[in-house]
Amino acid sequence: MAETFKAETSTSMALAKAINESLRRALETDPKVLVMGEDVGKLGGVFRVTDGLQKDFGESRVIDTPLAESGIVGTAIGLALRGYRPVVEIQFDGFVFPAYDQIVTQLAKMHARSLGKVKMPVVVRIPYGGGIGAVEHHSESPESLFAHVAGLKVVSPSNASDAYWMMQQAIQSDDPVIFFEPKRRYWDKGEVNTEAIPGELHKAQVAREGTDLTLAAYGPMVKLCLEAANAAAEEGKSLEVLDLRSVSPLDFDSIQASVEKTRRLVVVHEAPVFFGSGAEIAARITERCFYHLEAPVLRVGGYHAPYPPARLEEEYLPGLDRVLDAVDRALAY
Amino acid sequence: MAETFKAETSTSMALAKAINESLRRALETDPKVLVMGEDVGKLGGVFRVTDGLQKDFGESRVIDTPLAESGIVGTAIGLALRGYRPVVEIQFDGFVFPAYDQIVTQLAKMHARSLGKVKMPVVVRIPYGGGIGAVEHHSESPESLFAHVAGLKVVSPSNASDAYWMMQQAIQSDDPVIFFEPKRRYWDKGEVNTEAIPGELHKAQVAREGTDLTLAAYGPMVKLCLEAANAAAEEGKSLEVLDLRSVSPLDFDSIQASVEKTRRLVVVHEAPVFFGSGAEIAARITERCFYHLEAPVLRVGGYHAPYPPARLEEEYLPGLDRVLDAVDRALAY
Amino acid sequence: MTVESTAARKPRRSAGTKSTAGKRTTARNAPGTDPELVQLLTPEGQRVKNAEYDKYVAGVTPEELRGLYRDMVLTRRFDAEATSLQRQGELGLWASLLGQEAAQIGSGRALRDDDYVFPTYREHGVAWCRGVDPTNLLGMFRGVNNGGWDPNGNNFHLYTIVIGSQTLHATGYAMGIAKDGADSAVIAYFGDGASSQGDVAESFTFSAVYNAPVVFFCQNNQWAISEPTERQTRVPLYQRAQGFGFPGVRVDGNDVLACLAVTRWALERARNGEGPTLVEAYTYRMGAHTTSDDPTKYRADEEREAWEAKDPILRLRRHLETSNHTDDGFFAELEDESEALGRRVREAVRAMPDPDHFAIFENVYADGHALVDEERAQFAAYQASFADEGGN
Amino acid sequence: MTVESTAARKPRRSAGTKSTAGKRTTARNAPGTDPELVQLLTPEGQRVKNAEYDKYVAGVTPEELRGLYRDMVLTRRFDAEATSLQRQGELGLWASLLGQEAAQIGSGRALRDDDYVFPTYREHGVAWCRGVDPTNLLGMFRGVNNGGWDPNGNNFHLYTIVIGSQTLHATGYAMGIAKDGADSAVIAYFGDGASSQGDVAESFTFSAVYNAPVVFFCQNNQWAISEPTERQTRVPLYQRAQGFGFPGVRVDGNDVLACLAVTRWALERARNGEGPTLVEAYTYRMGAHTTSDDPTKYRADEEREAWEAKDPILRLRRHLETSNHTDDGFFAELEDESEALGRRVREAVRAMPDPDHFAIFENVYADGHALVDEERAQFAAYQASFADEGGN
Ligand SMILES: Cc1ncc(C[n+]2csc(CCOP(=O)(O)OP(=O)(O)O)c2C)c(N)n1
Ligand SMILES: Cc1ncc(C[n+]2csc(CCOP(=O)(O)OP(=O)(O)O)c2C)c(N)n1
Ligand SMILES: [Mg+2]
Ligand SMILES: [Mg+2]
Repeated sequence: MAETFKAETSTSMALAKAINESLRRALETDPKVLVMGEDVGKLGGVFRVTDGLQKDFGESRVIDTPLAESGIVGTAIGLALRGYRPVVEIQFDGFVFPAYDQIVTQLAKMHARSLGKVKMPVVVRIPYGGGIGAVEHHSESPESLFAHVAGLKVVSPSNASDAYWMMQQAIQSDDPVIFFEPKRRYWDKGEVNTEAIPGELHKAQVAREGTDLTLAAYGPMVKLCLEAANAAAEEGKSLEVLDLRSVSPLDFDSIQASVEKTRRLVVVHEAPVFFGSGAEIAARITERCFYHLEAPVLRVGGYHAPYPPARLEEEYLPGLDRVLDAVDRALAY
Repeated sequence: MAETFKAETSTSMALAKAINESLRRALETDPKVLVMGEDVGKLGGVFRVTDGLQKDFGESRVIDTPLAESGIVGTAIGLALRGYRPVVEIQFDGFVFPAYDQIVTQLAKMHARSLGKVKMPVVVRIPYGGGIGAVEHHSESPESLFAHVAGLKVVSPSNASDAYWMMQQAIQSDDPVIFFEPKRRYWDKGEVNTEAIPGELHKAQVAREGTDLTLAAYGPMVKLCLEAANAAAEEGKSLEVLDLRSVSPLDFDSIQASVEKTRRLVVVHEAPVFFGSGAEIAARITERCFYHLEAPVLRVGGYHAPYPPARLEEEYLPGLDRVLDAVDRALAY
Repeated sequence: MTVESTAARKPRRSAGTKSTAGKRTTARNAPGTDPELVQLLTPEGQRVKNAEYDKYVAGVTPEELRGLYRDMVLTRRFDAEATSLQRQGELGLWASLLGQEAAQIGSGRALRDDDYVFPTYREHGVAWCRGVDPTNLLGMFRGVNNGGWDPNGNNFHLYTIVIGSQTLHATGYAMGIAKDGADSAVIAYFGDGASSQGDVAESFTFSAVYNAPVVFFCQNNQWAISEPTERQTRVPLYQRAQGFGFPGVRVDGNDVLACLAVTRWALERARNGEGPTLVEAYTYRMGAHTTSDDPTKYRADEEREAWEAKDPILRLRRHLETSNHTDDGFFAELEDESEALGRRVREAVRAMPDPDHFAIFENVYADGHALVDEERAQFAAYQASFADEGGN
Repeated sequence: MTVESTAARKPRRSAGTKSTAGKRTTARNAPGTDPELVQLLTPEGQRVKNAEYDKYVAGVTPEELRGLYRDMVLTRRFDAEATSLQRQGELGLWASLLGQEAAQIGSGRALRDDDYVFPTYREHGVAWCRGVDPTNLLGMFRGVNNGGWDPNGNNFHLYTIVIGSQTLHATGYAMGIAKDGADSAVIAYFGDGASSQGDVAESFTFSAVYNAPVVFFCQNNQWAISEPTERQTRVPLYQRAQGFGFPGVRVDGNDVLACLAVTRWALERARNGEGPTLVEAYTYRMGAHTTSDDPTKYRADEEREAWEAKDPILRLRRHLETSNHTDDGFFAELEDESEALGRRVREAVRAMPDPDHFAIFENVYADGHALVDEERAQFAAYQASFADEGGN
């Protein structure tokens, strides 16, 4: 829901608060929904996303877990087998890897392995991305490593309204959903209409219309792309911004539709470019739009290097100038 | 070394045996080299790749480990810090994930984290890929999940000679190398010249010259591509086959040189196409060769589905017809 | 100024790997000689008293004993049939339970219907106890599916191949039982090799902290493929539990009665809200790891021979015979039943159809996925292109 | 026919999470009241006898005691300076060791130069003992590097943030020592929270099986961010070791002398080829988890106040004073030295330059990587394009 609603039921709230409200609603609506993770209880999570939930729903619904990510996801799988719908929190992007085996070999494959007999309605929440001046392992964007794995769905909202509704939909999904939360946008406010009927979870949305080039992004980079489109508009360039929202599946139809109009595409993400989402988008869109593209699909993202120390992250992360540079290069073809 | 040498020092041996000989040579040459893993000792590994090594080099050089992959890689890191050069075996592709955290957050990043003070000469051997009629988790191709991670090098030989020499080079490298062994080619024989001076580890090699289209592959798919090129030749089509050998780094220069000549590229791998190596190759080659390509880069690979039960793997894996179908589609542009 | 270490230099140690070599006997105490091993039937079939565990089998009738015997015999017959089907090329692989029948039947028969089982890939005997049709177990070994039965049909989860993973699923499931306020329990099977996996330790931690009603049932069959148990631990495995805050016990895994008793005790603890228990069933893998394995590479025949004397089926047969609980008719009928089972399994496997090609794309997701739809359609078109060429 | 379970239905359990609530006192025995807690100095500074461990500190001179005191005071001063530098915006984050000085100095001073340390992110006191320049520790918290010192310079590995990972590195390093036939030892630090990680359990398994000369030093500071130790275990953590086949001991982590003695004992075991040891230093995190944390959300002030009475520095000061091991001059000089250290650190941090932008591409690989070269070149061209616009 890139467009915001100003209905009676609409409130302005920060993205983190929108997720908090969405979790609250799920806990209220469905007694099978659980929230689990390190420090999600009294502390309310290190970003306060689960603030107040344990107080209101008790320790058996909002569960502080031992410090072991494989254990968190592994027991969530067991709880799902018992009929629960766990929403687990991984404290930071860089700490999902101890759980990677359970996610890839068990969570992702259980439905297929059981020939559909067993459902895996587990949401794995991961605050991700950089720009917050953190120490190592606290700023990564590992979405590629999940999108490549069949059986998982991977989404990332860019704004408060989407955060609220996509979380509702992720929890309702009978498939495991890796829910990447753009941590540097946690404090960004937006209108959330808790009555609006949301769009499909895996559909991209046009965040801004344009005619000369398409910028495709998701999560934290959507805001940057909107800023780039603003800046470009001052130079007389009309950029369309597509908020992809979902990384698996990718909404190629929407990207294709946009590219058939603009004929140029730049994909922006924080994750390293090498084997990143941009590669998959470029490959498939080039195949679909071979005769439409005036320029190769260009990619702006992280370098093939470990996420750098905080004082270098501005250089590492895509910024306004780097996006505009890619736009210029694409337009120069 | 796609070309084979028939020197005095050249012997015909199976790919698995070539790795065995290469490990033996490394153990003989450098007292710091260790071989570690589950069942690598008396049994010689489930594929006999380490056959006889423990007998000849003893239990303190060729080490049967507890059944814990994170422990295997984690202790190998510690051994490397102490000056050893461990070559660890992961028994099958699908069992690398318990070690994924140690590989991604520690092994890959230690050199950068220490500002170069600490080297990580660890080789992680992974028999990978399908086609052997195995049960679940024994036929996967997870190379994308390593190539995306900076700090790792990822290679895969396609023939016995390369297996021998690339292993020598991987062990000599001061960087961690994920060494994917094409398990279904373990029994394929080839000439190995143990005196030949090998080419660079991360350079692609032209396995067959051609003019109409380039087939790019690595590991188990090179043989298939050579077969496809043979079949196509009978129909009068001249296909160039590029054995990439290295997935990180990818030798884009060699691919580009080939594509500038043939103007068409099809990438073949067993791994799922979605977020696979083909995506990265397609994206970057399209950018580099935008005005040279007569057709979009096409990809042939696994589907976005868990590796299927053995009786379906023929349909799942790229086969001769699927490669030729892609060739026809590319030539039809 | 620093405080100097008082630890004086000592003679250099030999390489670390050697120092555990002498442990072999410690970890491999033969059953019966270990005072900590719970045993109710000696290898000769004699019933020995046990103050703690006798009460758990006090009510076992001769008929029930014959039932346990029948379970073990049929399980072994099924297992042998599967091994020979593999040799005939009908299966790609088989993981035999030969020698572990008592551990599996004893524990499996301790369960209630509402309990839930998380097996490894070798729990064919437990599956039998749960009422899973044995031919269902063969699908994954034949390569037609990755485990096709409905786990909720018999509260018997799918086989798990990634070593140790299922212990966490079991723990989570047990946490769910506790949340539901039910008094069911969960049993998680794993091997001696699996005990080294981090996941197993984490399942111990989670189950202890949440006091989850789960029984960890470790079949220590002395080998993890080619590695003896000393490569995994230098003390008996049942002792692992106490450091996590729950009891562990070692039972003679070739004694079906002892396995039944100890598992009942552990399940009772679970039902009473006393949390997890670790049971180490001390047994032996009489065959190869799987049909792909060659144990002559790594273990001596004598070891196997020594264990043959402790055979779980022979032991109960001797007990039945010396107790006059059976007549010849029983054994003869069972022989016939065995043969019939073998035949049924053989026929069922041979009749097992290959899956439809489109099965690749089925069940990847519960709610669908655009890419899977796209690839299915491409696959269909590609398949059709051959049909066109061939048929039209 | 099946054997029916004898376990009768029992009243329903309450939800699992509640049942451990009552364990709080067990796991949080106050130091001094636990018979299993090794203590050599009472909170009042009185030296108490200990038959087993006295010999490890028998030779400690008054000068050495003053040295330990000085180490703790200077470490605390450094830590306080770092906290205030964070408040001033000079650091992005700081993880304070406040309250854990005795555990770190006691264990750190037990080490020989050729021993090797694997710290978490909070071992500033151990770093001090190793002679690592404290300003080096601040680089990663300032965001100029991810841990810039040479681990081999002082045999002090880089800080590890992924909880538990370093225990495996320590084990591997210790396996290497054993292979080399050296008699050095390794010490691996980790927290109470970390004890739940699978990696830590695997390091216990590997070190036991290979009999590696490693001391696992767990600072149980009662909290893992907001979670009390009961969320990680329901029995004291030192007991974890025995199930892996090596001894564990709980030491008063606020008693520097006891920490010194127990660590020396454990190191001696390692040097003698007796393998791993687990030391649980029972202590308290007096401050927030890090400067980003707000402990008022989850813990009561009274708890902190109770622990203040057991302050490690105060305790040794009382001992020094009642033993007449010091004069006023010592404390005054130390005060000056502290201030000087604070000043030096402050100035060093403020002078710490931002890294060169190209540092992003440095050291990603030891032997280079074509893509890194390509991206570095693109980055250079991109940077240069601004220079052109601005400067030319
Ligand atoms: C994570 C993982 N690593 C390795 C393997 C390969 N593997 C299959 S069975 C096995 C040995 C298991 O030994 P144990 O746990 O004792 O069980 P057993 O086979 O004796 O019943 C190994 C190493 C695997 N399946 N999963
Ligand atoms: C794998 C992993 N998960 C989560 C975190 C986030 N985290 C950082 S410190 C911490 C608590 C650690 O507690 P403990 O081990 O007791 O050490 P202490 O901080 O008390 O010294 C957590 C959860 C992390 N760093 N690594
Ligand atoms: Mg075993
Ligand atoms: Mg702690």
